[in-house]
Amino acid sequence: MAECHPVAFRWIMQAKLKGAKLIHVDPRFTRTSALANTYAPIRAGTDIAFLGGIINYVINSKRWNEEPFFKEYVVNYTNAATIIEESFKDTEDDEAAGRFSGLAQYTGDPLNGFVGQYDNKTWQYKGTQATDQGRTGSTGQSGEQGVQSGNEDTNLPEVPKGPPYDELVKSLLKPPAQLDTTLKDPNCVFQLVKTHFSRYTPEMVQEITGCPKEKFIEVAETLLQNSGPDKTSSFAYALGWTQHTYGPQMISCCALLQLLLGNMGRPGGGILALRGHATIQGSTDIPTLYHSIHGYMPHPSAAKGKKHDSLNDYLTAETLAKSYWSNMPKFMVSYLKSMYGEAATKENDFGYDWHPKITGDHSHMPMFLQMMDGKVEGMFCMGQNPAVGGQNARLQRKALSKLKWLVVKDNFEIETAVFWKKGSPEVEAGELRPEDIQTEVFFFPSNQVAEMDGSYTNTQRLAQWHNKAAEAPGDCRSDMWFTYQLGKRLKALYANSTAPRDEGIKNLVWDYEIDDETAKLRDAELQITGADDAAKHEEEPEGEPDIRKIVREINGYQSADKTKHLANFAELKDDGSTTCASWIYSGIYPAPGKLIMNNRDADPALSDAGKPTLGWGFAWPANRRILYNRASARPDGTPWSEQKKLVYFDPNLTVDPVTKLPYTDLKTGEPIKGAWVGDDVPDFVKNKKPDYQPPEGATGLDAHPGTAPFIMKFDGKGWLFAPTGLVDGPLPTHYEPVETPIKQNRLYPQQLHSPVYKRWERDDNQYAAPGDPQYPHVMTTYRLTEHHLSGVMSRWLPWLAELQPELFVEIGEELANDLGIGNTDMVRVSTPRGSIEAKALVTRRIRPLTIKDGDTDKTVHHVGMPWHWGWQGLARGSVVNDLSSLVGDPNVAIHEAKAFVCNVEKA
Amino acid sequence: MATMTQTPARREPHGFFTDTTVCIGCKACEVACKQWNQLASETGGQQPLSGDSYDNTQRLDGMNWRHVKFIEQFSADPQRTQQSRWLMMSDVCKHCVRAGCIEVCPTGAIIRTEFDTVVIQADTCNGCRACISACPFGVIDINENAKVAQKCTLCYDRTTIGEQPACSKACPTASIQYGPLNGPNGLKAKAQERVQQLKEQGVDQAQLYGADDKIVGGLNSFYLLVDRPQVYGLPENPQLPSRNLGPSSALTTVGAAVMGLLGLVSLRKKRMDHFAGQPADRER
Amino acid sequence: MTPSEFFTVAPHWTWWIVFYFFVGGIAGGAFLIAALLDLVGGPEDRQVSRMGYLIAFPAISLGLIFLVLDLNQPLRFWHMMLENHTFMPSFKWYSPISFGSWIIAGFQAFAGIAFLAALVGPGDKPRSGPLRPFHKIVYGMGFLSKLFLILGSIFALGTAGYTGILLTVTNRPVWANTNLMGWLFLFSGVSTAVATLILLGIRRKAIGEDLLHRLARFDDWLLIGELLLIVAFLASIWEILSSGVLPATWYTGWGLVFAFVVIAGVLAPLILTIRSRSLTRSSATLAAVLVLLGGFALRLVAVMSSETIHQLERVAGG
Amino acid sequence: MTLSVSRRDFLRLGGGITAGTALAGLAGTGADLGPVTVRAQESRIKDVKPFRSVCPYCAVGCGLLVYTEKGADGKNKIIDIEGDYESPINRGTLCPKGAATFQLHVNPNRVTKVLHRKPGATEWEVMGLEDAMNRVVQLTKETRDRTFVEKNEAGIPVNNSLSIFSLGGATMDNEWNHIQQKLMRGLGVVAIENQARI
Repeated sequence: MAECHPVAFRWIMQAKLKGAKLIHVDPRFTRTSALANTYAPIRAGTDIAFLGGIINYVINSKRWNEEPFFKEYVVNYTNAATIIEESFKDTEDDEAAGRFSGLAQYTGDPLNGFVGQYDNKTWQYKGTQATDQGRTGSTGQSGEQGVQSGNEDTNLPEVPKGPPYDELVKSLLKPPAQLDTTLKDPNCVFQLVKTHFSRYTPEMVQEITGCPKEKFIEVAETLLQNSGPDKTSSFAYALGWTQHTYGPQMISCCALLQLLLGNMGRPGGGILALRGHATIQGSTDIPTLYHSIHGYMPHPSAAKGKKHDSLNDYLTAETLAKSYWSNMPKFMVSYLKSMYGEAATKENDFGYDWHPKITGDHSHMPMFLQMMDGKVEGMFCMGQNPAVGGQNARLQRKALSKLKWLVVKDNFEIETAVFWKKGSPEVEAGELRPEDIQTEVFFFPSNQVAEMDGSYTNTQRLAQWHNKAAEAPGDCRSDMWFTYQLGKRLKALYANSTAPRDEGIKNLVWDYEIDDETAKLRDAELQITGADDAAKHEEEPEGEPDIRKIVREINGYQSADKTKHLANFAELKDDGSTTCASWIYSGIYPAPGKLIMNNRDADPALSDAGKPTLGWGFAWPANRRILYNRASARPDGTPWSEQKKLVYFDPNLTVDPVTKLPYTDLKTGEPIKGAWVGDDVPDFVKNKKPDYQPPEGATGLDAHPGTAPFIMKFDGKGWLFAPTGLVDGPLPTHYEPVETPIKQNRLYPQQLHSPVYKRWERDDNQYAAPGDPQYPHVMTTYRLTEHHLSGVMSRWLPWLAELQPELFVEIGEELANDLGIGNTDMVRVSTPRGSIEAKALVTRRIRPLTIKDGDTDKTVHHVGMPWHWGWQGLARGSVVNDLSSLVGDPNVAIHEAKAFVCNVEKA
Repeated sequence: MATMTQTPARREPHGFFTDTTVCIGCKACEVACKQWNQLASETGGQQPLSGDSYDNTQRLDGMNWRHVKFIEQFSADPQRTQQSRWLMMSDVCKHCVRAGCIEVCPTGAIIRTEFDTVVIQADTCNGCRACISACPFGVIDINENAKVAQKCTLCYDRTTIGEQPACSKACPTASIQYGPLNGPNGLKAKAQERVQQLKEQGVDQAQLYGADDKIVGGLNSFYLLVDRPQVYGLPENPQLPSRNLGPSSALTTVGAAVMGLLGLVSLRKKRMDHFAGQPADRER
Repeated sequence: MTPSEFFTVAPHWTWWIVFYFFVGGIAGGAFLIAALLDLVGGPEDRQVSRMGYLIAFPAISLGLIFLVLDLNQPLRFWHMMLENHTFMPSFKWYSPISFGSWIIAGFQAFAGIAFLAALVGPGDKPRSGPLRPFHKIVYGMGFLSKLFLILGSIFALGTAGYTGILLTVTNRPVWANTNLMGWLFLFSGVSTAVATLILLGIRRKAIGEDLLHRLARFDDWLLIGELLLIVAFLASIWEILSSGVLPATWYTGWGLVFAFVVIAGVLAPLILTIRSRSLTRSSATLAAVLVLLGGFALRLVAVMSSETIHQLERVAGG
Repeated sequence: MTLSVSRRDFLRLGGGITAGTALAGLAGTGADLGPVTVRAQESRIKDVKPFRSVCPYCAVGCGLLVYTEKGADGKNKIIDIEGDYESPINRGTLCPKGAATFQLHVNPNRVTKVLHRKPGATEWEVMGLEDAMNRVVQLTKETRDRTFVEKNEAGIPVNNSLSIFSLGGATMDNEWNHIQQKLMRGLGVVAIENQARI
């Protein structure tokens, strides 16, 4: 965290100065470790063994079993008490086979790379069925993996057609889950979790991860002592967890642990993902990602096992009768209205049939394989540098040469834009000749952040507005300008096309022209904020779109009158009367002139006191800062403790402290007494009493009791056990990385790798065999504080380039001595994909780890390389990602560049 | 020599307290300093890897007024059990209470500001480089752009308009703190508290470097260290150059006197020879 | 504890400074000897003293040119003496370069006058012409001329000696560890001046036997002094030599040059001239050349041995 | 356009707007060691109202203040970018990358012309912005129309083209992400990806 998010680490240091314990678990001793109270070394790729060990330690500990808080939290707020189908088989069954029930051969499109496929019928809650959409848009669901859930209900009532869609939602109701709140039933989730992790003992953790047993126990004990009613512990992670063929399972293993420790939904608890780009959160919310459309709704799919043929089919497949997702029809219809505007009517399912469908896994890696096989002709590469950042970068650069045309937009002449030119590794090695490369390449120079208006959403879901301060030089244009002009000119060409396939583009709403309405929007802002920079009417470069109209479309407005912005997503309707691109962002622009993202009036002392600063920017949804914060109060609505008070139920409150309006029942109009209040926006129905019990046949949030904090899950509970949502198992299980230095998985001897992951074995993407003596060392890639990702925003800046001028390989002193390598000697690092040279940085910060391969001890050395360098820019070096491979996790097709194997020798 | 410029009202001495125990080696101070003072990068990132842990700046000079040091202290055993520590520290001009550079500067370019900090005036300095040889901490050097000696100015242009220096403002973990030095909530009081807190937590080597007057009269930019100063590359008993002025001048004057006598004695024409008219004992 | 001087940075005083020290020493020494010859020498010494005056001024002017060229801002050389914002004279008694600048300025004045006087030559009084007043000052005014020569000699000694003080008033290893640098530069400087006058005198046959003997004897005393000073100097920097911080190459490199200074620059000329009875012109010339070489080498090693010591990053420990 | 940054350029790089900010204009005296009046070099941000902005680097979202002055051409010129004291996220602090944001804007290595490479060419050529846009529009439409699939074999409408791939978005504004994914999906391009998956 101190390495790549130093300013976030500020608050960790403030906590440490107040006595907090900082634990850092990492294969390398980094700048974060330097400030940690406890540093635990770990073999790259074995985090589930480590976390599973803590779960096992916690469940069997005296404190967890005697302190009433833990059981009260787990029974009420998690699905620990839920009974699972008897037919469910855990990885421990059949002499620890290492597989769950329901594993089958994958028969779908080979391009999707699945090595196996689960059918999660046997993972369901006993006697009920969670529809297959666990609301995590994953390639498994929206992609090519047919995931049917629950017992085949053949006699489904004919699903009525909306709008309104209330009937449709009602038709999806399923019987409630069966519970055993004593947590004794052998098939209840708690017992399944207990047996699943029973063999993750401290000794096993040492044998798998190489972390000394005492150090592991110190970590587990510290976490346990610092959780409870008056104390919370929190986790922060980055791509060290994400980039594995079981990345999502690693992160859900942490969620499982934090639920057991009662840290979810509470101040100073939870899990914080430290994301790496200014608005990577924004680009997954407003997704330039193939598998989902706005607000985490799955992208309409025509893959086998998915029934999205019509809008009704889509809503039936993806809507949950219970939880806030019951409003899916409102979100989807409003989204379609934002796409096709007036042309989207009730009669034509709001233009659903014009909307494209995905037909499989169109993620980064498969697309580059398609490109390599000549099936992709054109590419837009906007502010990304796959020639350096892409896995198996040599394959990706060669694939680029198969394109007919490539449009790159960035600030500097990045490697991706000049893969064809002298200087690129392939051209230098003679593998490609510029004359043979037929790609037509365009480079459009870009504005930088202070040269345009716009917003970023940070890693805490906080959207903040950046105000334009100066003009960009020369032909640099904003990214908005490029896409707006592309759309405007394309629509002009399609204007009078009569072909049915052009209906979509013809009806696409593209009214972002700067006109007098723009001036009105800006003047409204001037009256409220008085900030002159916001109301600056300097003329924008010719052809620039009006960005406030785009924000209005994201926020949503009454379809009939654009000046009536939606206050928040509660106003969404499913009859087309409301237009809103992103339901989760609704509320960022509640009225002309009220650009909440540009709010900068929070009292900074609040953040010093660790309290949410609601007046600064806008955090979706509805400016809530800590999600599921109902869990920060006891089931009866009172705070768990005075120290950890956040949101609680005030039974005799009659007037809303924020809006100063009396609470009234919407349906009946009578005044109501009692509401949820606190330092954060409550993540709960405002006036629902803690002891509320849902009536029979209720849908949406009415179907949840007053003690259900997890309002997005259909059972309102935090999931220790995931019956659906993840395609590679309901419980996190330790498997070895695809390229591992050992031949046998210590926990599950017959199951070395995850039974379900994405593997693309081809001659230009070969994998090292497990325990391959040619590639004995564990390789991991990572980032440095001084550079930014593929180096585009740091290697061209002298002030940053001089701080870390050259690529280096971090090698432990022991390995360096074995290989006779001195500090700053040139070494060659090689993997089955390729080899590169770099200077060795010999250090004792990396230590050899002793693990077990089968029953024999084995010493494993880690080799680390920061991957920022490329052959362009001021600071130049080899492309480290030439070494990594194309391999993916089955849920989100993320690669495994955090843990693979390599060989090192003196160059 | 009286001068025409009048002396401003002296204000509370200000300076830096750098608590190295919370420094995360992120180098924000190095970049923020270069951004504010518009200092160019000598190599622009095209220099070789230093091989000295994550420190590729290597030292303070005319172009680098901030320099973050990395000191890896790990025991040789594979588990690094005896010692496992990575010290980091942001080095800067110490703005000494008794400044060696001011003592030797012949042109008056180096002055003492009303904040009791030390600043080199770029338009007065003629690059004689005496200050470089005099600085006990090796902080000053020639700025290739400006062709004069330069070093940290403690953001004299910012502090006069009430702004914080660029580096202390940028430091994420408040390892670099700026403010008045003395007084109940001055930096020195805070530093003492912090040392106390660390000692209670078992860091018994926690010490302040330059908070008292033992080191060249005290450092307006002083440090909290957890190891001997020379492990951080700081001299343990830095001296003022003027310590040698007296004895050196005295000995040289004695030498001159001896020289004079020797000259007189040796070169004196023999009186008798002169009067006697015989040539000196040329034949012998 | 590692000596603190190793944590400092070298000021890049290199060749210009070495040359300046060398010619500065000769200039100061030449004037001094010339003045002494005029004060206590005989009439036949006039030829050599005239040569002294003719050397002193050009030498110190050449030295000043080296100094100005060494500045990073040569055009601002006047900042040494005038404060550039107020144009008021600036004199810092505790800054060797500051009071050094005034000393050189003073000396240049004296040497300049003596030079102009020497142009005419000691003997005949110039009837008229611009040089007459100078000649009068140096040669013609009896007691006042003696006063002029004495004051000039003091500035000459200052010029030859202040450079040593300058090096000690720093924090650099070797320089700051001793206080003898001034005295050493003084003796070595005047010794090189004597050698220069002997060489010129012999070549221009302006030097009689007796004067040659007296100069040689003066030089012997200087060389003996230098020898003692060198021993004391080495003792004073023992802390640096024994610190174990310096690389072996430092010892072998500068040690060799230092040995040359001692053996060839001091001992050899001493041996050649100590038995003044058998002093021949050729041995005197050889001795003079050796003294000059030794003088230059001494300044080279004095400056460069410290200049080439890089800042010590840190001391392992903890 | 080869990278023409010679060593001299770097030296000037930082000095872009030096104009003596580094204490050029101060006076002083030579005589005593006491404090002296100095004509404090005017701080270039004195009485300047900054624009509020956000750091473009990582996802922590530190607040930035962008100070500008009127350039020779009358337009705003960026003279200083530093942390925003009032932001509860960073309280005025920054990391090295955030602190270097100024040099992301003021940097001679920035490309300021549209570059075009013909198939088989070995060098770039400079191209007009309008010509380049129209050429890209033409290529996009031609590829999309030729490879568009209306229905799959099962007769279900898919309306997509897998021959165009849109990559990027995590470093671009939310508003751009919206109109880019909207335009692509309007055209039927479904292969849309960004750095979230790398």
